[in-house]
Amino acid sequence: EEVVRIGTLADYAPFEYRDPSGQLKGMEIELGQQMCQHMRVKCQWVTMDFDALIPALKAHKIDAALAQMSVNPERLKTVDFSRIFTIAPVQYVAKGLTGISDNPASLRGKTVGVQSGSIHESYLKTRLPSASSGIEMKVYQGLDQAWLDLQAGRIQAVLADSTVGLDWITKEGRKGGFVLVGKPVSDPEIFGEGTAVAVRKGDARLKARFDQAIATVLGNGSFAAVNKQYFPFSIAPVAAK
Amino acid sequence: MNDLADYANQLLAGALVTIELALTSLLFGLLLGLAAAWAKLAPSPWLRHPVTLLSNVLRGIPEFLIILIFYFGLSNFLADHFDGAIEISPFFGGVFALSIIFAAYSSEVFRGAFLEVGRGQLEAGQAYGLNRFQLFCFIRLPLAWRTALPSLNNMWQSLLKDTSLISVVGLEDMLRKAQIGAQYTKQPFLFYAAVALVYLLLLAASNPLFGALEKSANKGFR
Amino acid sequence: MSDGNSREVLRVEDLHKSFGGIEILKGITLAAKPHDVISILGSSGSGKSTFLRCINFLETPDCGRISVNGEQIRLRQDGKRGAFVAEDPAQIVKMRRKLAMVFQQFNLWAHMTVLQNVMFAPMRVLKIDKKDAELTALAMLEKVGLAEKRHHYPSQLSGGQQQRVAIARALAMEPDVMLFDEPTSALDPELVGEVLKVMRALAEDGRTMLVVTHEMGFAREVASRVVFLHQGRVEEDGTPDEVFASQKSPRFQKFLSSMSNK
Amino acid sequence: MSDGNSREVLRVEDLHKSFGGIEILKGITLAAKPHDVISILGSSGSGKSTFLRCINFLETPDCGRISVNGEQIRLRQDGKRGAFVAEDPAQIVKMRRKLAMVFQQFNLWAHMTVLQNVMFAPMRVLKIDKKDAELTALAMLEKVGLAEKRHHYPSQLSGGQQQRVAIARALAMEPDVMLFDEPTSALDPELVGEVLKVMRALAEDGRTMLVVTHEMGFAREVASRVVFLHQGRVEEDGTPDEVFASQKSPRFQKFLSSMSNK
Amino acid sequence: MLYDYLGFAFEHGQELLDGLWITLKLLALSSLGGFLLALPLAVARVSPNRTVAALARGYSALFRGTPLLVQIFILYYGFSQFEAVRNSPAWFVLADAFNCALLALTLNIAAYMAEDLRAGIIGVPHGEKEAALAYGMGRCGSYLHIILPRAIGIAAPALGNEVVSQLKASALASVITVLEVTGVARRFSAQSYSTDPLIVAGLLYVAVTLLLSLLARLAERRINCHQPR
Ligand SMILES: Nc1ncnc2c1ncn2[C@@H]1O[C@H](COP(=O)(O)OP(=O)(O)OP(=O)(O)O)[C@@H](O)[C@H]1O
Ligand SMILES: Nc1ncnc2c1ncn2[C@@H]1O[C@H](COP(=O)(O)OP(=O)(O)OP(=O)(O)O)[C@@H](O)[C@H]1O
Ligand SMILES: [Mg+2]
Ligand SMILES: [Mg+2]
Repeated sequence: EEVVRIGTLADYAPFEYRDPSGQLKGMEIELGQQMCQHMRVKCQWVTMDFDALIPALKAHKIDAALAQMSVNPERLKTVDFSRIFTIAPVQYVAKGLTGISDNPASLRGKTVGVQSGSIHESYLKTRLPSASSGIEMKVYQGLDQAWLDLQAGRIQAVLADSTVGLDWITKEGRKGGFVLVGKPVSDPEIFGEGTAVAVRKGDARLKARFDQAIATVLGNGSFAAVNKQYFPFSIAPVAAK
Repeated sequence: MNDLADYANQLLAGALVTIELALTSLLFGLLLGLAAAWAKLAPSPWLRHPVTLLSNVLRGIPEFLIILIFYFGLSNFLADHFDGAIEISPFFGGVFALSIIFAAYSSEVFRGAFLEVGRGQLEAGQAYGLNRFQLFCFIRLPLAWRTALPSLNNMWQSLLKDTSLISVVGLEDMLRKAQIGAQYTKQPFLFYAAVALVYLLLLAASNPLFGALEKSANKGFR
Repeated sequence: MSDGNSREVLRVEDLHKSFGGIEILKGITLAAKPHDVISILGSSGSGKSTFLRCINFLETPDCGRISVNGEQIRLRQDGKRGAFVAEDPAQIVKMRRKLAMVFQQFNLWAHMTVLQNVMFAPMRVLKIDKKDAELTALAMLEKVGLAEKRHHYPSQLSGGQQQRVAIARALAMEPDVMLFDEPTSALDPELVGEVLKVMRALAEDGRTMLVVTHEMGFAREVASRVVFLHQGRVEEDGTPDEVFASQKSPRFQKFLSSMSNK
Repeated sequence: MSDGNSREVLRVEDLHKSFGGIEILKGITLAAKPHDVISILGSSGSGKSTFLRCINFLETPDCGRISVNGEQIRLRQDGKRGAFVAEDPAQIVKMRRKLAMVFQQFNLWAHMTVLQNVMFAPMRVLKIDKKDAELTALAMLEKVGLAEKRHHYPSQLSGGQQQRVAIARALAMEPDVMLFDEPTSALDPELVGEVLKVMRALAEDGRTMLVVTHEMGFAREVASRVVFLHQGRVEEDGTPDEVFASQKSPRFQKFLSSMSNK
Repeated sequence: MLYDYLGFAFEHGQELLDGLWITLKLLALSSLGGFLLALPLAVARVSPNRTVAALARGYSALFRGTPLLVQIFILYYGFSQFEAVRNSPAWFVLADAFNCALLALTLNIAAYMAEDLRAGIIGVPHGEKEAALAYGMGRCGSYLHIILPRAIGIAAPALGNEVVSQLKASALASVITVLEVTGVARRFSAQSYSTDPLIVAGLLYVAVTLLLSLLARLAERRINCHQPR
């Protein structure tokens, strides 16, 4: 039986994480498992840092990477991507009942945290520069730290994927009264195409098989079923509807 | 607190990886560092300058880059030249990188300690016909060991913590396990405090060992 | 070069050495046969220690030739800088095994006990069995009266005791040539007598000794030859009787006269 | 206790000291007045250096009393372990400023040049102006014949030169009491003469000196008193004439006899 | 390839230079502060007074024994969880990320340097310490003028090591939003999805390290000019 080694992360709940017994779990792991069944291959999951995924692909340490990796021109220079697998809505997280919503006016004079280099940072920078909007932006290495500062009151809101935001709220933020505020922010131009499975440059065969498998899980309803377990909203790519 | 108890086994497994990695790297790092220090003090400029430059460059590159370079660079190299028949495990790659980093730093410590060894003691060794190797093993090293030990303890403490850098290539050490648990449970303080405590315990356990080593190295000195 | 000198144990020719541009040894020539006890006199800073240290290459001479047992040490100039280095370091190591030295500052190995200090070189360099080395070492320590201090470290010894360990260490090597740099400076008169006795016995045994000393008694009574160094040159050289009687050099006269009116 | 002894510069009473359970000093009593030059004789390992080092508390005595200029150093027992420590460390520091010591191993500060070695303590401890300290230092170096080596580091000096720097360093402190531990061991006869001359001048100047030495000439001619230590006890004590003439102790007889038949 | 790096360096030169400036500020201030703190710590470490020695030992065990990341984290995020701290004067320091990073780095390097210096103090020949005492210098004076100057000379290479590794340790400041070189590079790297900025940052580190090594060697040679070569 053919083996496909899929690189992923161990610390990106709820997409992929280790439960207390050390088992890999998460939405992408579950769906990935199903896709492997459709491709009739044995999946071998390899966890590492996000930084190491592309080098590992190049060094033949893994054959594919499934880790909420967004498609963009820069990465396309070094790897190939399957068709789009997920698209997550983007939303503000803040304390409820403080009047903060997706309306930029409600954030005037407040500080918003974003993850360094993320699409959310680009969004604030280009669409709501602090000079005109009066919104201060604070950039974090990881969202974990942004949550801590949100709790400490150094910042008043965080702009992030609703998926990750919801995960934090369920586990920790709810106690402090934090919620997803307002409607998802929509800006296709900046928030881009979505995430996909990366394969080695030129590995057309594997790419085709993943395309096929993604189409299958999206089409036969298993994506939606798994999605429902994790989120109250859909993160399926729009085109697949 | 429950979150932490749930992840206890995971953390324990991580601690084992940490200890194994650190001890193996310590062994190779010490040997390499000694050799490098010896080269740095060699009379031949052809040996001295390249080794000095290399160790300075290695000290300059951020550690996680060194690990990426060695792990993937070496893999690529082997894959290109040996058909990928030789697979480097993350453990081996990690030990390799950590040893080299340890050596780059410890060679400076040893160099300083060697320079401080009384000239008279070395000359007595020379005058009695010890060859370079004997002089090094029996006179220079035991005398230098005394002043090198506290700084080596420093580096051992850094090494034990630096093992966490290996997680970049997927080896899950203690700190990494803690990050995983923290990310999942959103309880970073709990997890970080716990690993900090474990590190502290591990190192507190190694401190008396260094104390005993120092004591024996200082025998005969006032 | 070895034909006529086959019986020469040590031969030094035209030895020069400078430190930081100042010439300390200005061409010293000296030859020694078995049974020779050569006493080297000279005022402080005249280059006596430097001379001994050049003989076993602890300092590399600027120029000159040194042969031990008829075998000349090959030197070569190191690049344009002019410092001489050994052509073959192994040759120097081999040569040093035939020489033993007692340093002016003793230079005992601080991390070894007295016994270890004495048995170390015979064991490691001469590859003598550990048991035998220990026996010899103990005998030598007995000779200098320190057997019961054998498990002390050098830092726990008095000055004179350290000096005696250094002497025992040299004796244990049973070398062809012994270089002594003021071997009795820290000893009381009683012990000086003991040590001189030991040295006399060694000379009878056929060993060659070069002894830097300020003890005129030694120079007069034990030495077979006396050399007076002054400002890096040999000013007097001959048997004690000759040298002390004639006192050709005015410097040597002054050197000696100060003693009598002390 | 100070009434009758008001003119005593240094007083040591019943001094005991052991190392590792072995008693090295077994109750030594000694008093010194201005102009006194006390020569301490004794065989190697008899405890001479230990005695000097106890006087300025480089070793803390097991018991005994020490007073300098009539002021007694207060000691107290440290817990049950029994080692004595100073009650008031500042008192010891103050006392040490009145003593200067020439160590048997010189103990020059390796990171300072010769000049810095000599002017350092006067400048930092006695708070003498830098210019003045330098002038005094140069004068002292001149006295021991080392002015032109003032910018050398100790490691670049010969043994005798190091010893002379150590002497100059002690002289520059102009202390009440000078402790000399074999101050001429590394010197040639000519320099020994010079140094003795300097010491004689100091004594005339009213300073007190304790001199450990193996030079019988010095003991006979310069010392105002001779003390013979043997196995931690004072075996002879008196003016040189008395001591050398009577030779009460058989040990002292033996000690001296070895000299003559050397 | 090289062209890519150069292009990046030119394009974002200003930001990189700003980052480098912050890195150097962190490095210089923390190394200097740490060194000054390490001197008394090292002396305390060899003190005959057991309580003092134990306190100093505890300090180095604590700061060397826990990851710097955790120290920074606790200092910046940990204390801010408590209302009381946020209302105390300490908040002036703790509120600002740069100050927090500087404080953590300083406390941390001091623990390491204290150990290096202790090795130096042990290495000073006993006779030279005695000579200082015998000439009437108090404990303070002999440490200040004889023992510490010698100890610094002996420990110089090890101290150099600490400064070099501090350069890279300062990268952890990016975790608490301080935009030093690594912070800047990571940000660009995440934006452009390329590793070029990280490599450029690495090259910057190497360059600074080589410069530091050179300076350290020169300083060492100057301090140890008494050593026979
Ligand atoms: N490394 C050095 N650098 C500079 N000068 C030196 C060095 N070593 C020795 N000298 C000088 O060389 C001269 C001779 O030194 P040497 O040790 O040979 O004298 P010595 O005859 O043994 O004197 P002593 O009887 O005092 O031991 C001295 O003036 C000394 O200052
Ligand atoms: N730290 C120590 N530990 C153990 N024994 C010691 C220590 N220091 C000195 N001794 C012993 O104490 C005795 C006296 O030593 P001291 O240095 O006082 O002798 P000394 O009379 O000065 O001899 P010398 O003329 O050889 O210098 C010696 O037998 C020595 O071995
Ligand atoms: Mg000499
Ligand atoms: Mg003595």
